[in-house]
Amino acid sequence: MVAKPVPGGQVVLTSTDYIIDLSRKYSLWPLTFGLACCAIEMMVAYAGRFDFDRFGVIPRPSPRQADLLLIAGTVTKKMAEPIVQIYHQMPEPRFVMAMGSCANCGGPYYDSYAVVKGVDRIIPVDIYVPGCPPRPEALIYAVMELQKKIMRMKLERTYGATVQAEKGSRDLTGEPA
Amino acid sequence: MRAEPAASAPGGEASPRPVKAPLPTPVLNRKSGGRLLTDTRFWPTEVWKSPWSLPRYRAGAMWLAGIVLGIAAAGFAVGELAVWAEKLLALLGRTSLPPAVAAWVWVLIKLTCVIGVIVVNGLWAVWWERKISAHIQSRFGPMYAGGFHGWAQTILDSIKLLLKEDVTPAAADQPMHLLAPIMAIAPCVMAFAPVLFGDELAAAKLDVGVLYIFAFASISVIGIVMAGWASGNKYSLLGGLRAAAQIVSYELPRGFSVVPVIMFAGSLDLAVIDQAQAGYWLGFVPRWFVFYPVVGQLAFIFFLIASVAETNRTPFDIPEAESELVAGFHTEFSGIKWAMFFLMEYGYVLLSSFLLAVFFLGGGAAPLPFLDFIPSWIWMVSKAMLMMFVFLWFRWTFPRMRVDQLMDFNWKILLPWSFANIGFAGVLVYLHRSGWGPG
Amino acid sequence: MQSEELIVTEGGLEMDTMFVNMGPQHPSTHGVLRLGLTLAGEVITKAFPDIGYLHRGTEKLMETRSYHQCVVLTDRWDYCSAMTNNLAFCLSAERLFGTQVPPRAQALRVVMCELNRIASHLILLGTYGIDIGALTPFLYTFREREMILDLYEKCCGARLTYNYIRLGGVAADIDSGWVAKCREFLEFFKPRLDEYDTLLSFNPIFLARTKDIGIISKETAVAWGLSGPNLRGSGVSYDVRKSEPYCGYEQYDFEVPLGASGSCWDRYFCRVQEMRQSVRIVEQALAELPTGELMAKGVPKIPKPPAGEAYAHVEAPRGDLGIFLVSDGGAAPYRLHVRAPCFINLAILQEILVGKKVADVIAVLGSFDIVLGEVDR
Amino acid sequence: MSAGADFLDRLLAAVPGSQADTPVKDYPTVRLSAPKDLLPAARLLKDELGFDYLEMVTAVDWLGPVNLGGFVSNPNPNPFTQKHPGPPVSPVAGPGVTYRPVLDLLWSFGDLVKNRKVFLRLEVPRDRAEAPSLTGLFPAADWQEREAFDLFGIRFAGHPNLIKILTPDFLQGHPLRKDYVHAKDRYDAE
Repeated sequence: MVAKPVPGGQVVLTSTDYIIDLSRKYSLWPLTFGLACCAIEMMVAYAGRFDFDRFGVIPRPSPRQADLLLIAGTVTKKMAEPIVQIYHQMPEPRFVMAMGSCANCGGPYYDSYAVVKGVDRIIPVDIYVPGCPPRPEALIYAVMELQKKIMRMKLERTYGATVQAEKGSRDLTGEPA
Repeated sequence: MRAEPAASAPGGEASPRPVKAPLPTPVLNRKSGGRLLTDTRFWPTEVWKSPWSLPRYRAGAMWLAGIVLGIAAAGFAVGELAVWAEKLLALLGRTSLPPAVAAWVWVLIKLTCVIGVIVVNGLWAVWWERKISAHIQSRFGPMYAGGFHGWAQTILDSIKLLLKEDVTPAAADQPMHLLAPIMAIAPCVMAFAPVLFGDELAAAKLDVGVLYIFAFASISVIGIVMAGWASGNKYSLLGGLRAAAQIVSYELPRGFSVVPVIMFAGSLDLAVIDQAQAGYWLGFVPRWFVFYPVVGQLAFIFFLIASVAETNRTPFDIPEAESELVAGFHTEFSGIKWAMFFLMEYGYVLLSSFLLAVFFLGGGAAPLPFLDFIPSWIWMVSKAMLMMFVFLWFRWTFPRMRVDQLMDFNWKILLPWSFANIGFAGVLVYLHRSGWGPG
Repeated sequence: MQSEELIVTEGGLEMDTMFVNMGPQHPSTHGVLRLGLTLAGEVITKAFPDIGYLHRGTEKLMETRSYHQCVVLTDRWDYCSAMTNNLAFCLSAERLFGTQVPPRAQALRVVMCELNRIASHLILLGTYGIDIGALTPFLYTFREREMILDLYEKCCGARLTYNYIRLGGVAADIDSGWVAKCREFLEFFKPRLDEYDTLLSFNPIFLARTKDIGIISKETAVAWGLSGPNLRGSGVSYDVRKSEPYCGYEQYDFEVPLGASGSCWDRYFCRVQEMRQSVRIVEQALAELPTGELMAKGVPKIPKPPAGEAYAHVEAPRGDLGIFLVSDGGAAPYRLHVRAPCFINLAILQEILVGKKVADVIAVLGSFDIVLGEVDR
Repeated sequence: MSAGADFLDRLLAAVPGSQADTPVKDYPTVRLSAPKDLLPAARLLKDELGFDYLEMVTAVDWLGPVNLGGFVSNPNPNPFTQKHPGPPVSPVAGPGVTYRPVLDLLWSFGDLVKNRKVFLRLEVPRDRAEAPSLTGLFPAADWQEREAFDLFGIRFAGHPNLIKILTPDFLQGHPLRKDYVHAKDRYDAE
């Protein structure tokens, strides 16, 4: 039994939780899905110098086999509906990472007529990565934060972002509401 | 970034300027011995005399040597255990079990061994491929998943895949969607029956071994086409049809390139083929079929190319071409169903490398006379791993061929040449029969 | 656009077509481009590229931004080569103001833009290899690109969106260590280019996939308004650095590589040779780097240019990037139009893709090297 | 540009209602008087004068300073920052510029061989913005005219498929017009 100190109280993880979380933590398969400038920094994170493969992060082309939806770039209104469709095509447990200030809150296009001001208006988000574009090290740090969050998930609540949808994406502890 | 405070400027100058507060000492990178972060930036232009001068290079070499010796030591240990297998069989025989039940229990034991080999190979080959591809591409492969060099990476992958939600798309043909992975993996496991793991170490001693293997190996194409059709997705339909065209047409050169081997060995039984390659010419050249003058090399190359095409690997991986058809025939499969297709691919890679080892590299026979003391199954496994390395190495160096180029290559080059090769083999056998050919 | 009608192929065979959506999320559309392909078997009968999935309306936003703030938004057009976007906007605004940029700033602009051209072509080399199926060149080209990004970080602080070329000059100076580091990179990079030739350019399977695929004749290339390596791949020698030299390009001698037949391979190989020319330009520019100050005098905080119009265009890695700027004397540009080379190069796909196979679509699309940020602005 | 100016005189002579206009920062420009002059001028440029490279098709809306209703920024959820100060630069009318309800179209033709460039201009009333389409002569104009239609609402007569190209399907109105006011849709709610 492993007791994890977590903001807002203790979370007791049984050993099966620990093994399942460990397996989800080390095989986070993102979708090859780049929108704008952040996609180039994401590609650099997959490339040789900041190797994502060290964490077991391998880009998968099809949403059916992906666990992590990495929104790398500006979410425009014309692209919003396909993003929601892709999110619902991904099997549970799925996680969403908003990369870059355009995906977090609209960024430099805060007053544009064609941009959705932040991807959390359309799908629940687990991790926000600040920066425009964020450095590859920041992206890797965000993945490590997501891995810490996965380690706190309990068995009966093993779906990631969807849980947040009911309680708003700010609550990280996974405690019953 | 001037680290020293302004006060240390030369005293003589009348400094009307207020003394600035000294700059805070920068955060030093503890791990790299306190040097500034920017200095640790490493450019590949730094050329050093020789790699051996680097301590971490020597440490890596020591680790590698340790692992190889460990495997050899494990080989000896298991070698002794093989003796126990006879005692276990005898025990089964003497117990009060009726002979039929004893035979069935023995078949079950062999079956679990074969399935165990395929599954363990699935885990090992995926990890090995990710490490090989990483080091080919000048990066590290999985490093942190379970300790030293990410050894637990594929185990954790498979646990996660087991627990993924099993998505069956609405447009899919439900029963076919479920049946497709089964139809893909089952023939692969059955095809492993006559495969030789050592001199006499085979699950089933069939005198039509080669025919049996090729018959079952081509059933899984039905599973792939079923997957392509059942997932209701236009990309997977295209991928499935491409797979049907490619695998069926590459079955032919694969079969015909083995005919010279059968002509030399005189029988379809893998054990006989293996025995035919024991012994040495002129004392040190092993009598393997790959060293037969012209026929051996050609047959080896054709069989290798056809096997690469059979297992849908680059440069022939058009059925699941990542850049064209999103993920080919297994676009709509998630979780364990997708893992079945992955297991099938690596199962066929293992099967092809074992066949290459048996047919052409004298499975079980030591390359040099004085190395005979090492047990035969270690030679077989090491040759198979060598061949699997070639399969994995192809994937990261060749671009992908287009569908019609692939078909042209097969029907216009590979097949005619394998027929010609059978002709050369006939000439060789005739020369051998009339007294002075090789072998 | 579901068109499932029957078509009769030239062999008199009746085939029904299938509409495939190479949708906004596809591993090899280099971003969010949707290709509506009507397939008969594997052959394409009709292609309809649908763009706008990354349209952020920057031309509208710039009507309420001051000139210094607009430079920031220009980085996000062609995000693989942000330096040339800055340069195009600043040249057009300086023509409007009539300011004269000091010689050191001009030389620094040339050095930065040529390094950016190398970095942008390296991205193409890597991703085009992945499109054709060779996964390894991507890693090698990005390893070299990382070295260029280190150089940019040392002098302008950012890796991708530099905001380095400002109105009237350049934001920061380079120290002596930078020139030595840049020369070290150039020495390391030259043999790498020959390595890419053996690895990818002359690989028989790569040649078979790209040699005579997607051939564009000179007339169609000019009629469709292509520019940059796509135009020079068809043999039309039009390079803005030679035809209308800006920032002192007439001092450096370099050739303009031309393709032979306008096939995918020619467009690709034009870019590989252009990288060699860029290395030559950077070496010449670093050899006699003039000294002096970096910014022109008298550029106010909130510049209000006299009413008028200006057009300046620059040889961006993807083509002829032009900025048409209209000012009504106010603090913000009254109207700014971007002549985006990728947007115009992409239009030819409707005609080129007909009759090709699905695998050729990826080869042709990759050889055009489009960046969706510039296509949709 | 005096050396290449001979083509200007031939163009001005051939096209009736055209006269030389203030150059767009040292490129020769010709202002046409009526939409029907465009096709003959373009055909003349392409066939006789060798300008076979259409570079740019764009427009300028001279109605007046831009209406801030076209910019929509959602309220800042962070309660601690002060109220959003609005756009950084309030667009005030500059001196000496006459605003008029007109869309000023601009075509840019280039000659790659002799390295010359000429701009054609045409003023079109805002309410029924009509212009002939050049896709017959120059296929390059196809997408640029669709973009001008999408962002300005200029109907190009004779264009094969004049539909939206950049803005989302549910966006009402033409964004780059100065009097464009953004109608809130479901993504701009709350």
